[in-house]
Amino acid sequence: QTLSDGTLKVGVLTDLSGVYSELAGQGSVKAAQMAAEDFMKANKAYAGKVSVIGVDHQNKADVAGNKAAEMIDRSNVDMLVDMPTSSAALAAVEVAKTKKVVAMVVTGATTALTNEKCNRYTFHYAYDNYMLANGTGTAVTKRGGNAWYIIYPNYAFGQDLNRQMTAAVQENGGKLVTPSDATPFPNTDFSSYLLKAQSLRPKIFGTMQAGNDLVNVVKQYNEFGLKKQGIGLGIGLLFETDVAALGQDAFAGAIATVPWFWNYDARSRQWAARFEKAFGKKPTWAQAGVYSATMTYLQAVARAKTDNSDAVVRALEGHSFDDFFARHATIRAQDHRVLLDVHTVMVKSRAESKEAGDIYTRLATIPAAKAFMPLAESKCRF
Amino acid sequence: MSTPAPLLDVRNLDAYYGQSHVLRGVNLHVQPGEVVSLIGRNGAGKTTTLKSVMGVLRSRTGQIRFAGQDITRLPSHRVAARGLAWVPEERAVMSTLTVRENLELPPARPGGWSLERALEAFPVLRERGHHPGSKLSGGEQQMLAMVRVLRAGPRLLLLDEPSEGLAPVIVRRIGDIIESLRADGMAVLLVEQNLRFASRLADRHYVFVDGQVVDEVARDEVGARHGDLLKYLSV
Amino acid sequence: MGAAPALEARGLVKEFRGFRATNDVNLQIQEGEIHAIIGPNGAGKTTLFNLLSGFLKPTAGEVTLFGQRIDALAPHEIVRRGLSRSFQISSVFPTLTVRENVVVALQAGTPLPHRFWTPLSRLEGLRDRADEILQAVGLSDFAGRAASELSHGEKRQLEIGISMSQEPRVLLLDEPTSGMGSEGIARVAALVRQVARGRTVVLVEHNMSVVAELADRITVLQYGSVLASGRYDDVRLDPRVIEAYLGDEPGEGGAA
Amino acid sequence: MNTQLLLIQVFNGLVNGAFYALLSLGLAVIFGMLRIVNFMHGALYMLGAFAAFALGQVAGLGFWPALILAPLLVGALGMLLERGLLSRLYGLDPSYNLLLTFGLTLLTQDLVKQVMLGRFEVSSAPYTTPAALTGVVNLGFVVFPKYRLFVIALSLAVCLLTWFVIEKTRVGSVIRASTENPTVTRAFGIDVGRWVTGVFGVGVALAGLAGVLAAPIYSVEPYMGAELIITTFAVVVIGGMGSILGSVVTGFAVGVLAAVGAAVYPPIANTLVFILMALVLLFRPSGLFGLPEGAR
Amino acid sequence: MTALPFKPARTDRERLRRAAWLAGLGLLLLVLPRLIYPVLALDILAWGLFAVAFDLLFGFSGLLSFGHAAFWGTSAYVTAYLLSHGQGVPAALLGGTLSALVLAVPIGFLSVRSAGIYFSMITLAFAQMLSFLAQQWTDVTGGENGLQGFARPDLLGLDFSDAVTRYYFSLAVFAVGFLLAYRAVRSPFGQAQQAVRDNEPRAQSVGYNPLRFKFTAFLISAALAGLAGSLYTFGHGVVSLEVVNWRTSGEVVMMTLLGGTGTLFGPVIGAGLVLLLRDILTTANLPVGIVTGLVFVLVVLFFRRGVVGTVQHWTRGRPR
Ligand SMILES: Nc1ncnc2c1ncn2[C@@H]1O[C@H](COP(=O)(O)OP(=O)(O)OP(=O)(O)O)[C@@H](O)[C@H]1O
Ligand SMILES: Nc1ncnc2c1ncn2[C@@H]1O[C@H](COP(=O)(O)OP(=O)(O)OP(=O)(O)O)[C@@H](O)[C@H]1O
Ligand SMILES: [Mg+2]
Ligand SMILES: [Mg+2]
Repeated sequence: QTLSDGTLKVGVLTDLSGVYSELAGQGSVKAAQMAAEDFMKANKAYAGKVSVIGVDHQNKADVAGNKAAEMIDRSNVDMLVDMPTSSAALAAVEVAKTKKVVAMVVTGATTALTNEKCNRYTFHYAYDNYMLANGTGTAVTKRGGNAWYIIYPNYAFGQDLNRQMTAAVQENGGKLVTPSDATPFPNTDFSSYLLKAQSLRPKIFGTMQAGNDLVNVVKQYNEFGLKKQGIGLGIGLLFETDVAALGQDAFAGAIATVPWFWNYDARSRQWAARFEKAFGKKPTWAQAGVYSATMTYLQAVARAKTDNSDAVVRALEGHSFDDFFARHATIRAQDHRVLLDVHTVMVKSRAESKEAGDIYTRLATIPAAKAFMPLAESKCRF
Repeated sequence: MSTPAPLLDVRNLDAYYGQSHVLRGVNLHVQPGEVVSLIGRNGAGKTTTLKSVMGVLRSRTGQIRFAGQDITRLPSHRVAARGLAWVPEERAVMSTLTVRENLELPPARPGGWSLERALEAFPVLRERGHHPGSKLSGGEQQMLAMVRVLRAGPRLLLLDEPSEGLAPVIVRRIGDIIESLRADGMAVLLVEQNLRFASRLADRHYVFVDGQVVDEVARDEVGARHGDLLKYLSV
Repeated sequence: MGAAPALEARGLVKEFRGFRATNDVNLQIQEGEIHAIIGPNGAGKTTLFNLLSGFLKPTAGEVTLFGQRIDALAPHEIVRRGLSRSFQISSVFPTLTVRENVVVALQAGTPLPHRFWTPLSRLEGLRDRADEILQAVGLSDFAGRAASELSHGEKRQLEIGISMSQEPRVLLLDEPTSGMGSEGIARVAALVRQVARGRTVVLVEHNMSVVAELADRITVLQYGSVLASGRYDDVRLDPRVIEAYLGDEPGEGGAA
Repeated sequence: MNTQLLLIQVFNGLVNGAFYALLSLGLAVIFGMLRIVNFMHGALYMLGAFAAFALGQVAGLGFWPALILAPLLVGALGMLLERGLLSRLYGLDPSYNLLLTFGLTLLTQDLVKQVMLGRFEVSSAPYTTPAALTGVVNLGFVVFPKYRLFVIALSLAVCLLTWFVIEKTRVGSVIRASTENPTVTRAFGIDVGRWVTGVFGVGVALAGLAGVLAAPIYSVEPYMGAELIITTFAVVVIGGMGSILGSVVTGFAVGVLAAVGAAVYPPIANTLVFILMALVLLFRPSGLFGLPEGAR
Repeated sequence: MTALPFKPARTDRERLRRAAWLAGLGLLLLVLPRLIYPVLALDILAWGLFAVAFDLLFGFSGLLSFGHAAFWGTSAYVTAYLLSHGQGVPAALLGGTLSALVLAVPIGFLSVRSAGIYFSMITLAFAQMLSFLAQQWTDVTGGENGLQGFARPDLLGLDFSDAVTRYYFSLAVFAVGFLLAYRAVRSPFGQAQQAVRDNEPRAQSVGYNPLRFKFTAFLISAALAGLAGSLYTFGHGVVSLEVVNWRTSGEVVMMTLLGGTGTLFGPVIGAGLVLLLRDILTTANLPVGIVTGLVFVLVVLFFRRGVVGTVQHWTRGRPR
């Protein structure tokens, strides 16, 4: 084994203070540390050689770029991981590209990472827009939710999500009762769309909003009593933290797609328990994803027997594996999309949950091969 | 013959603006019902004296007693509550308030002028009642500033150049008002440039030069010492 | 027909929400004249000045400066045509030093202020001129002080200094001697006399001795209208003027 | 656009307008009288919402007690801030007030976030409509949530009351005088400091009230006031600073206009307020109800 | 205004002091990339110039713009656009600067007619408008994905992929911008500016057109902010919505204040301090908002003169 400077250093570039700090944040750093320890335990040759640093990019693209460069130049980081928010992720992978360092984006969602902005050293783990919309659109429509009214925030992420969702609904025999409506972003008041939904009576009210906008939509969905009128809720992007922010009951019955949740099965539970013991909170899927991504990278180094990025990338490309997070996973060589099984879930009401943090009922699992954008559609050219 | 206790007694007053030392050891007093004037060239320290008494200028040393009590340390709203009122030289008519609101601004106290009486004194203020203060002419502002504080019924009135910018007829009216206030038992400490006006009203004059009281002239001496006074006022 | 008057107002009217502060004022001021405007408080003197100097737009009527209409111009444009004014309530630049107050006024008449690449040293000449002006208004000792630190009377002096530094062809002074002691009044009177050589001065004054001493002609305003106009000695005896303005004891107003 | 849709948007707009009105009224009271630009207003709105939540969690109080108590708490906090911090800046350029409250905004937002995370493990607060006001009313042309109608009515009432107290009593003139010339006002025997504190408290309490009212319908999170305050600033500029009533009228009017505008041409929704502002400024630099030039 | 007005150097001693400041600052900037990470040093230059531009308006005209991000951001985007469309670095910098200047014409026209806080709010609102626009106009701005990975073609043999090279090139540009600001302040124009700020009607009555002065100052300031914005893009190779966010406007205010309003040197130092603080916070695990907010509050309450202002205050003795 040859390590350029005798050590392997993982840089967790994340949001330690802003809106994504609950989703990722310190928990991501912890998860990466766990991965490093587990790896060293399993690979004695690397004992004492793997370390993790966590850096706050403050949700600013420029800081993300700067810190990525500085971590690489000054702290000799060999790999970057996590990177919430699209602009920060894109800025960081751009730097990683020029410095030839492997970057594994877990919490950044933009499909640009495996399309027009893809590069040889960047991998997209966990989720992306396509997978979210495709999963929910397919699952819900197949379950009979075949008449949709969709609203989406009018910015790139929302437009993208709307496009994918519409396609998914239509491919599965569903229809839109009216063309989707773009809502301002950010926005607090969604009453006019909810009133419109009230009069259109679709089976599913699809919301592509994220974060606070989503919380607003759902709050007002309940206020306007749409659920009582039999209009279901399909959500483009749902984090565990959103459910916590509004309370489970407000979301009860809503359907979304997630890459992972902690009580999916025994393997997941086992890891989640370890994480909770170490960190004090249940893991989010983002944190679990950071563990998995870090581990995947480290194992690639072990296989390649070097930390030379080109060699590691070769070891990663086409690699198939299966861990508690990434089921039936393959790393697509052509665009570096990490393919894994994803799950369509329905939020449980408080009464339905059996234990603390038990918020999802799994409706379906979409196999890795079908969950993500087909290679044929990818615009990625290395 | 024993003089009654002074209403206002200022001892050894020194005052500062930042580092510049403006008043040096000023001593003066005002008896109840007395009209006293401060005269002196521009920049001699007359206004500063009034501000110091009122507690508006805080950086000062010495002692200021009013009706036998030490008011040196009091904030100006407490000074006002004791029965002092001040009409500043820049008049300070509130531009965002109408004339009427301006008049009703100081808290009315027993013995103070009624709104009616104030409007009676200067009928033009009634006509302009709903105009914003800033739109009054210079002289109108002067009239307003003067009657405004009378609502609080002060025992001592500090007047800074009340005749400034007023037409001769109005100057005379102001003089009459001061006379009538005196008749009501109010004392007045008056700053004036207009010596003729001051000498008609004041019982005594303090002459200020460079922040010090250099002379005191009683009413009956004014005629004899007219020359001296003029000398103090010009170079 | 001689040359156009230095300053002329024709049918000037100013209404404030239905209230006529200036009511059909006609005024002709000849070049080189010292003209005093007197009148009771609130007669509309300052309003008239505001109309003449462009700070207010007349409701009706016109103003001409050496035959040219100026009533539609902004104040700074009127200044450039040679008419400058002082304010009844002192208006100075508080954070600038006394000298800079004057320098700023002096350089306004030059193209300098619009060149942001010109070094400040180009102002040296103006600084000397400023010192002369400060000498004339009696503020030499205060040149380096911030204007906000002046006493009331001192500010009045600076006010005049600023207005004079424009070297205007027509100078409007609004109560130049108010707030000044006898020394200041004498100085201002002398100054006005000196300035008036070859220039036109219009002043509002309540100090009758100053008016008597300086004015070639006077105009009396009342309720926004011209009550009387003419030589001081004639107007002084006009019973209407005595009643409205002077009161029955002539000479009461003004300083000692 | 048909009349029904128009009517619906008017109602939606009135709800938004109710919040604009309460907030811009608070801002106008504080600015118009104290010359303080309270950038913190949005953060205090947020605190109002969180106070309602906290009162429920900690003291078990429901919506109705919170509706009274939360604004009082926020008002009290505002008075403390005014006494302790803002009062140190009087006599300086008003910009410093803006800057101070800007800093306080950053501070408060993250402080709330940390406290929430520490105590409840989420930074947002779940809050639901009070039982008495859940459900919808059939207005004929539309089925509208009861609670929203309540918001419109209450905020209208509070705005009018505030306006009445300030414009029709001596309160207004004392405060304006204190702002314009504190030295002389004090010398009249008026304890300026106390008045200023009181008025600041009232203005801020209005923000707190808006916050409580918002809690059941909007996401309660630490940054909920950040964008809103900027829109409210625009509303205040449109209305002009001169008139208390103006801020209320403008608040509601802008709410309605923005809602109708957004329905006509959706992409404009977020910028409409600012476009309105630019237009108003072009024709009336001092705002619709502001005092015209020269009132300084 | 409590900002220390920029006094023209009257005595030799003051001239000397000024020269010392200039030399000190210059020296510091020359060695900066050796002291800290070069990309951070690049940031300090860009933000420093931005703060100087802001100070030109606030410190010297008394106009507190709370929307300067509009100019900085617009220029940043335009520069990125030009670079990614094959333009060279000089053309991109110039284009960015010009775009800010052009934008400043309507915004300035509408806003300088208002004073004080009104002005702040109006500029804030305009910037907000622009920020919504940037969000929607994804073709040019990349929306929330931002722009990155555009070329920075070599110029006269300078290889701009090297951060240190970029730094020294930027330093030259910075120097030009700074000197322009310096000149503008220490000129009759600067003094007239101060007069207008002090007392507008009086300034008008001696013959100044206040609007024209404020407008000119606004344009100069906006153009410099634009130049700074394009330096930022050039330095980073990244542009995101953050550049037009109101927080950016707030940040530049803080930098200026911290360094010393109306001192021109101060804002550069303030920018340095804020960026260093921000950099420390990336690894310090402290809540960013609380720390920055606290710094802001403390500076306003106890340290209004800022770093340079305070030092000047000491060395000069009594103010004025
Ligand atoms: N902007 C305005 N709005 C309403 N009324 C005004 C305005 N300006 C002046 N006035 C009124 O017009 C009248 C004339 O005012 P002006 O200031 O011209 O008087 P003046 O002759 O200069 O008096 P003084 O000698 O007291 O200075 C006054 O009664 C004043 O109240
Ligand atoms: N705010 C201030 N800061 C510094 N110095 C001041 C300030 N106000 C006044 N002074 C100075 O204090 C001295 C006394 O001023 P004061 O105002 O008491 O004079 P005054 O006798 O009232 O003169 P005037 O007749 O001109 O009003 C003057 O030399 C003046 O320059
Ligand atoms: Mg005085
Ligand atoms: Mg007048």
